[in-house]
Amino acid sequence: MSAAAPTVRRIDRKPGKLVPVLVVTLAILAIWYAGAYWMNRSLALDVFARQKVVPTTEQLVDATWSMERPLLPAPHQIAVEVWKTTADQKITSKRSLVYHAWVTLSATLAGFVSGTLLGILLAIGIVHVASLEKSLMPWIIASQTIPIVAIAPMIVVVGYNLLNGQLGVSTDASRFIAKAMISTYLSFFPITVGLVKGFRSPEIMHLDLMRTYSASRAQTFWKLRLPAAMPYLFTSMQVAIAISLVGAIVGEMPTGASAGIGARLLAGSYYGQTIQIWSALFAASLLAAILVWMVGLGGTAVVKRMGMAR
Amino acid sequence: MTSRGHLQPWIALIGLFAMVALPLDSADPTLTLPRAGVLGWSVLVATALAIVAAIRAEQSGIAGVLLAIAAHLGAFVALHLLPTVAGHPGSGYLALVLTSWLLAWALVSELSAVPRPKGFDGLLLRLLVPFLFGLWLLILWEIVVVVLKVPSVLIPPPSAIGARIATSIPTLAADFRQTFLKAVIAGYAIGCGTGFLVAIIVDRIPFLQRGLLPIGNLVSALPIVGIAPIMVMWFGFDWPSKAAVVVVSTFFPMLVNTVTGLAAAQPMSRDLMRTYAANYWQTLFKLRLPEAMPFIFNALKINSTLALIAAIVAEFFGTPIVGMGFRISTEVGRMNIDMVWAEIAVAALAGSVFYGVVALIERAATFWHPSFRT
Amino acid sequence: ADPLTLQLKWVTQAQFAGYYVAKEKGFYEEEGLDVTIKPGGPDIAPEQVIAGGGADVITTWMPAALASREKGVPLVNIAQPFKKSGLMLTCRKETGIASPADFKGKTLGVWFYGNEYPFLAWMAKLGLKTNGGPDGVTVLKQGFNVDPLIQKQADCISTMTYNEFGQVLDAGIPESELVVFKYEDQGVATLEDGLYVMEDKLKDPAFVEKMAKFVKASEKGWDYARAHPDEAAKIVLENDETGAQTEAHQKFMIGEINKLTDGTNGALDEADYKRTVTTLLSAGGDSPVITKEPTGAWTHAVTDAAGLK
Amino acid sequence: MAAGEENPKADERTVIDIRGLSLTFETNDGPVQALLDIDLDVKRGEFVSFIGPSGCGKTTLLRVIADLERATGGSITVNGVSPEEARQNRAYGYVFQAAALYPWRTIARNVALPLEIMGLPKVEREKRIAENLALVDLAGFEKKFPWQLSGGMQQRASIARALAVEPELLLMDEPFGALDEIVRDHLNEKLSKLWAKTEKTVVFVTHSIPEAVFLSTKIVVMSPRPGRVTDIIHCSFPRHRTLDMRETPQFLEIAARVRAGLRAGHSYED
Amino acid sequence: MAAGEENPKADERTVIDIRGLSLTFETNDGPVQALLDIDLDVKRGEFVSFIGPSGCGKTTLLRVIADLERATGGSITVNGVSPEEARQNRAYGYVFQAAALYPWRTIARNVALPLEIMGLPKVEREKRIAENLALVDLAGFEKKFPWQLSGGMQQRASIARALAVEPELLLMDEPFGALDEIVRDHLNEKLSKLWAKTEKTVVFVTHSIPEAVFLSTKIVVMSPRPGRVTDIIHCSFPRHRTLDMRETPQFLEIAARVRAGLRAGHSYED
Ligand SMILES: Nc1ncnc2c1ncn2[C@@H]1O[C@H](COP(=O)(O)OP(=O)(O)OP(=O)(O)O)[C@@H](O)[C@H]1O
Ligand SMILES: Nc1ncnc2c1ncn2[C@@H]1O[C@H](COP(=O)(O)OP(=O)(O)OP(=O)(O)O)[C@@H](O)[C@H]1O
Ligand SMILES: Cc1ncc(C[n+]2csc(CCO)c2C)c(N)n1
Ligand SMILES: [Mg+2]
Ligand SMILES: [Mg+2]
Repeated sequence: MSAAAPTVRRIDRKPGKLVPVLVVTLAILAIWYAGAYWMNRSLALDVFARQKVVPTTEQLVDATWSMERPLLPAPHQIAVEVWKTTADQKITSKRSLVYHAWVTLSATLAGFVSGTLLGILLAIGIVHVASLEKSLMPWIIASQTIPIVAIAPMIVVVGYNLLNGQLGVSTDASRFIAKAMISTYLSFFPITVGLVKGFRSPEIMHLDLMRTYSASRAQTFWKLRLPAAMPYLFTSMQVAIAISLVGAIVGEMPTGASAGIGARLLAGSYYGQTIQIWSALFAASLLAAILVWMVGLGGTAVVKRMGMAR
Repeated sequence: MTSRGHLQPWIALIGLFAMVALPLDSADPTLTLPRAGVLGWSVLVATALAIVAAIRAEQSGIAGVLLAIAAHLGAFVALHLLPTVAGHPGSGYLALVLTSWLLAWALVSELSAVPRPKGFDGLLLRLLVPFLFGLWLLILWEIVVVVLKVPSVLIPPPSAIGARIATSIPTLAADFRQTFLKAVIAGYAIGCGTGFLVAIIVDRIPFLQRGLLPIGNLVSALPIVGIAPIMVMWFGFDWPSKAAVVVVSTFFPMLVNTVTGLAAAQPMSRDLMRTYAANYWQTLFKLRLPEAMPFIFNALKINSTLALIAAIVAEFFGTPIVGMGFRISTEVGRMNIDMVWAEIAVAALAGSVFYGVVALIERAATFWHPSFRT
Repeated sequence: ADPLTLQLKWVTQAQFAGYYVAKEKGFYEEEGLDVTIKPGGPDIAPEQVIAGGGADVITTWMPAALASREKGVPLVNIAQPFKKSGLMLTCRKETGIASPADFKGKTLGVWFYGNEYPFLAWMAKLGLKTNGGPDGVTVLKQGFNVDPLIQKQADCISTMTYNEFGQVLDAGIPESELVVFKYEDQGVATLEDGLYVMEDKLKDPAFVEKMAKFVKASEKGWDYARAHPDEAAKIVLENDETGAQTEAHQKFMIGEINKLTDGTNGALDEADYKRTVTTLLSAGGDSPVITKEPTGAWTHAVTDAAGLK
Repeated sequence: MAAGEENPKADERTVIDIRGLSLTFETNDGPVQALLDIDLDVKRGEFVSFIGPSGCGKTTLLRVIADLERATGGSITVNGVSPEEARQNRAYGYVFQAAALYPWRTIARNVALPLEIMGLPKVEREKRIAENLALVDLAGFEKKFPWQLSGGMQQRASIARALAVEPELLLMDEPFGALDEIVRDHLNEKLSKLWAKTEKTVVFVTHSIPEAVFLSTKIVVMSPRPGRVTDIIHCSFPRHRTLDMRETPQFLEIAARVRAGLRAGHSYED
Repeated sequence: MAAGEENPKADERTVIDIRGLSLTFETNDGPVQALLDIDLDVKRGEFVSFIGPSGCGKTTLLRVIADLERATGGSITVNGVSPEEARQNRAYGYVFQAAALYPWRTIARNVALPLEIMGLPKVEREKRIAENLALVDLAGFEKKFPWQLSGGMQQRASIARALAVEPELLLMDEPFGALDEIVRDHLNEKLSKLWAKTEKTVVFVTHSIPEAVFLSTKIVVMSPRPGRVTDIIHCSFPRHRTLDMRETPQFLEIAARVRAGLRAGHSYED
């Protein structure tokens, strides 16, 4: 046998993602429906028992998939709720998920951008200043073990109230800044850790080369460390943007349940609206997935442009 | 010590003059350091000696020792005077604090520049620098909070937190056991484990890589706050529901990092495996996993802190009446902010030790990586 | 107009209808006040907010206010629009609980975050330990909702007459399957939603004057809410930024709230205060809410100035 | 399809059979024709050297044989089957132009790598590691990590790794490039002896004309842009060779022919 | 400290002055004595070659000169100052044993790297890139990435990168290791011409005896374990050299002496 025929080498067309995604989605939906039945069964049986009816299997299945406060809502219930809160509402309405998603997204992006910048700055400092690495790094790590929700009220009191109460920044802006601060706080860390690793990843020989040029630290940084750290940077950024979103959502709690996906989640939770929680969760995940995907896309583009992808 | 032109000692010299001349207490202009007895004088002398040693930048540990003595004597006197000047510090007091701080900073720079000796001394030196940094963080915190009279329900002084820790050891220990030893450890192990396994499965089965990863990303960023109530609904009040939250939040970093790491092997190394007709698992274990280790450890490190936060946050949503998160949320309501900070201190300590252990394992396991070879 | 910030204890809901009505109906404006209402939430301690200067006046429960006072945040009650307590323990009948005597060995859901003090006082009165032993009760820190009862994770849970109890009913459990114990009936009721300010500010007559205007206008709001419950519910709904509240539930809530605000003009009844203090002092335990009888924790100066006697 | 159908000449001793093989790389900068219309066959027990100017496609051709690169035209069989199947049968050992040692393994464990993969028992592995490290004069460096070795030592380690497999077919890409003359002569002799003794087939890329002449039974001279075979020279020296053979007129004659072929591939006007 | 104080022999033409230099590496496996008691001086305009068996410390010595490794004993000055200062003055250009090209830069931009660092204007940069790529016969490959080049081409690119700097002192670690004889001869000639024309000082590591003899004014023969200098051989050929010089008896004689020194450093019993 021989490897003849094609005249051009390796036109590696990546196989599409559509079919696998569809198949996996269908499988997950099937498992989900089964799970919904299984988890809600005893609740549904309680309801029937209260009404003193013995349900047929069909009735039971139907009931588990249409409960108002299920343990696990059926996918179509979430879909309906999402539809009702997106397509059926003006996007500026407080009842529109799109509006809430936007509120959260803006804080997420602000937090992500500042977290990334902070993370990069810290990583640069740590890689270049020995006393920073030795004294700061342990405390950066310790800072991340402080439970954010515990310090969030303090951010609110010290930050939000300072801005809003003493500095006269508008309520909305103060809230936004407080949320973005929490996002920043959470997202800088993966960036710092990943980048420190990345900045130190160049081959020894490549660093030696820079030494022979007596390149300044800045030159070594821009021309060697930074390019070499790119794969680390983008992986870290993917983690960071997901965490930023979590931060923004967490930050929506102590600023006074207001607008945003976090507030939706909480409100849903106060009133036992399981389906509303799930639809907010769905919105959050969708948002996260889009953000992570976009960062990934940006990363691939940059790495390709740099000629590192083969 | 090299002869790099340090600015710090010169600024400290200005501070020294200010310490001599200016009053410590704005309510009592006659109280200056030279008039504060033996302590006051010893601070001035120590500071002067340290400045001279630092400026002459002599090749020796002497400068370091002098800096250490002056900085900490200064801190001691500042703390000693704290009750007297609370609410009305004089400019001399500020000079005392800032100068001591500056000397401590100079000390930290000196220590960082020292080539690290081997063995136990090296370890001590490694720990000394962050310890000093933290100590000064606490000293300044104490002084700022007391001097500015910040209400202790907002930010308590470290001394109050320390006192609270001392009197609440049994409670703190019980909370630690509940949150860290049960929820965090279990959740971390399961979360990192499944993240890793799923990454391998996804890597092994390209169909899943294309089908599951996009959907996996969907699940990835489920906010802790949102899933915590659901997990309580599903797994009950006790620690398993907290562990479940930890699992969900550690899963994604592990998945992403492992998938990236598995792709990191050099083309030539891969070719080598091809020439051996190594099968998938052999290539995985002998080439791609070792090459992925730096990435995997990256995730393990990020997760070690994330897990703790997740478990604590999860406890805000229904728990038995023990646990670090439980304590934090209820004590905030009771205005026992010192207890809240005591828990935070325990969390920070536990988290840092956890991280440190992972970092040590990383060093041992990826000693060959360029980042450790320099 | 004179700006003033009110920090609520909880999210925007009919529990605070009086303030929202007063704002929407222009009652504050009539008094020359420009009132900002900050909604709260589970992580907001209004006591902390006011200590940090983020609010001029807050609503909170008296046990929490007195606890803060001991911790160095000198809060003073200037008015008490809620006469009665809406707190109760709701149990499923099938657990066999018929009276407080049956609590032994059961699992009870309790709200913490400063709301647990009346419960601890009650248990102390019943002589039950709360650390999970066989001759005490097992206490769970209850989350925001009533799921533990519906999912049978707890035998009893804390509910407010105006909120969570309605949710239990909404969840399909009929009243006939429930047993409720109102704190009010058990003699351990403590004062809820009062208005508190920082003590030092009260030295300024102008501040007292401003607060008097605020309390007066708020009372007008509460009166209006009692007279027009449906409209009040709508006003609350419009002010809910999350867009998550339902009209039906807010209507139910305002109905129940009106029962609690009835029978007072906003001035604190000293007898209620005494009872609250006694209850809290009896709570005991290893971390008591208050260790000694507070002094100066309330004043009539504001309500007097507002002409509410 | 069986190799025989396509190439009637191939007999049972044919190890590598290449007909009209071409390969084009796609680059950001347009296609690069790396190999054009290569014909070559290698019989069992032959020692074939590729020689040619830098960039003429020697590495590429060796990689095609090893199934590390896929040809875009023509046909190739290894042991009568496709390179892919041959690779899966572990038909060959390969020495890369760069050492390609794994930094997390010591030298001994780097040599152990292919043996582990083939599932050899530990005793046998250790025997072969010791043997082959001694062969390339690296005894005593077992426990060092690759970055602690000099360039030439790394290259020798990678040769030991390939030899330890004891493959029937050895593909070597400039294995002695980073070695000095003495070591090189020494290893040339050892390789030649090994080959004479074991009847192995070797395909060898080199830049050194004497080396090629000394070792080979057949020298393939290549020229670049596009990579083609310009000459195939047979050396009929006895199987057992010694270094002094390099002074014989026959040797010098062949060397001259190779040099001429090589020079033709370069565009230098000298 | 000035070089003169310690070494009275050093005159103003001394570029490198090494006295009693030693270097020990600490490894997991105990210390490795890589260099022992080296004495050497290099004058301006000299062409010095290091030759010796694999692992004898040639690279290490070159790295000490370049301040990439710090000696653990003895003294060394470069241009009269410490290697560190010399490096900071950008006193030399260095060619590594492996190409060490940055994978994310094209060939042209790899050559541009040191020029960017030295802050040369764009026009000048492009002139030098074109010139030096042409010198190593890589014109036309400007836009390729390193991994799209053959091993020898990569090595030539790295030579072009070092030459583009136009340094007074060139340190080259086996620059022609991966090149075939023809290209090697060709580049040897070019390098020799460049050196003759510009009065550069070159320190050169090689494995090839003819190459060393052809290029050098001084050949340093080293032997391993521990790395020592065993012989220093002066070649007094004219500054302008041609390849046919290699047939002269004088050349062959020097080559023989080098070979003898080299063989002494090996432990082969042949
Ligand atoms: N991955 C690749 N992508 C694009 N072009 C490539 C690639 N690999 C090799 N080439 C090109 O193919 C040609 C032949 O390269 P090859 O490595 O086979 O040369 P070689 O004969 O081994 O040279 P050398 O003696 O220098 O190692 C070169 O022109 C090179 O630029
Ligand atoms: N980083 C290191 N750590 C430990 N040992 C080292 C290190 N670098 C080199 N060595 C050892 O030092 C000795 C000299 O190495 P060096 O690279 O200088 O040899 P070389 O003469 O350049 O050899 P080659 O011709 O093979 O390149 C070797 O024995 C090597 O094992
Ligand atoms: C975490 C948490 N704490 C308390 C309550 C109970 N609650 C119901 S209404 C209200 C406001 C009182 O003014 C409060 C505190 C809760 N549901 N969740
Ligand atoms: Mg090649
Ligand atoms: Mg070398």
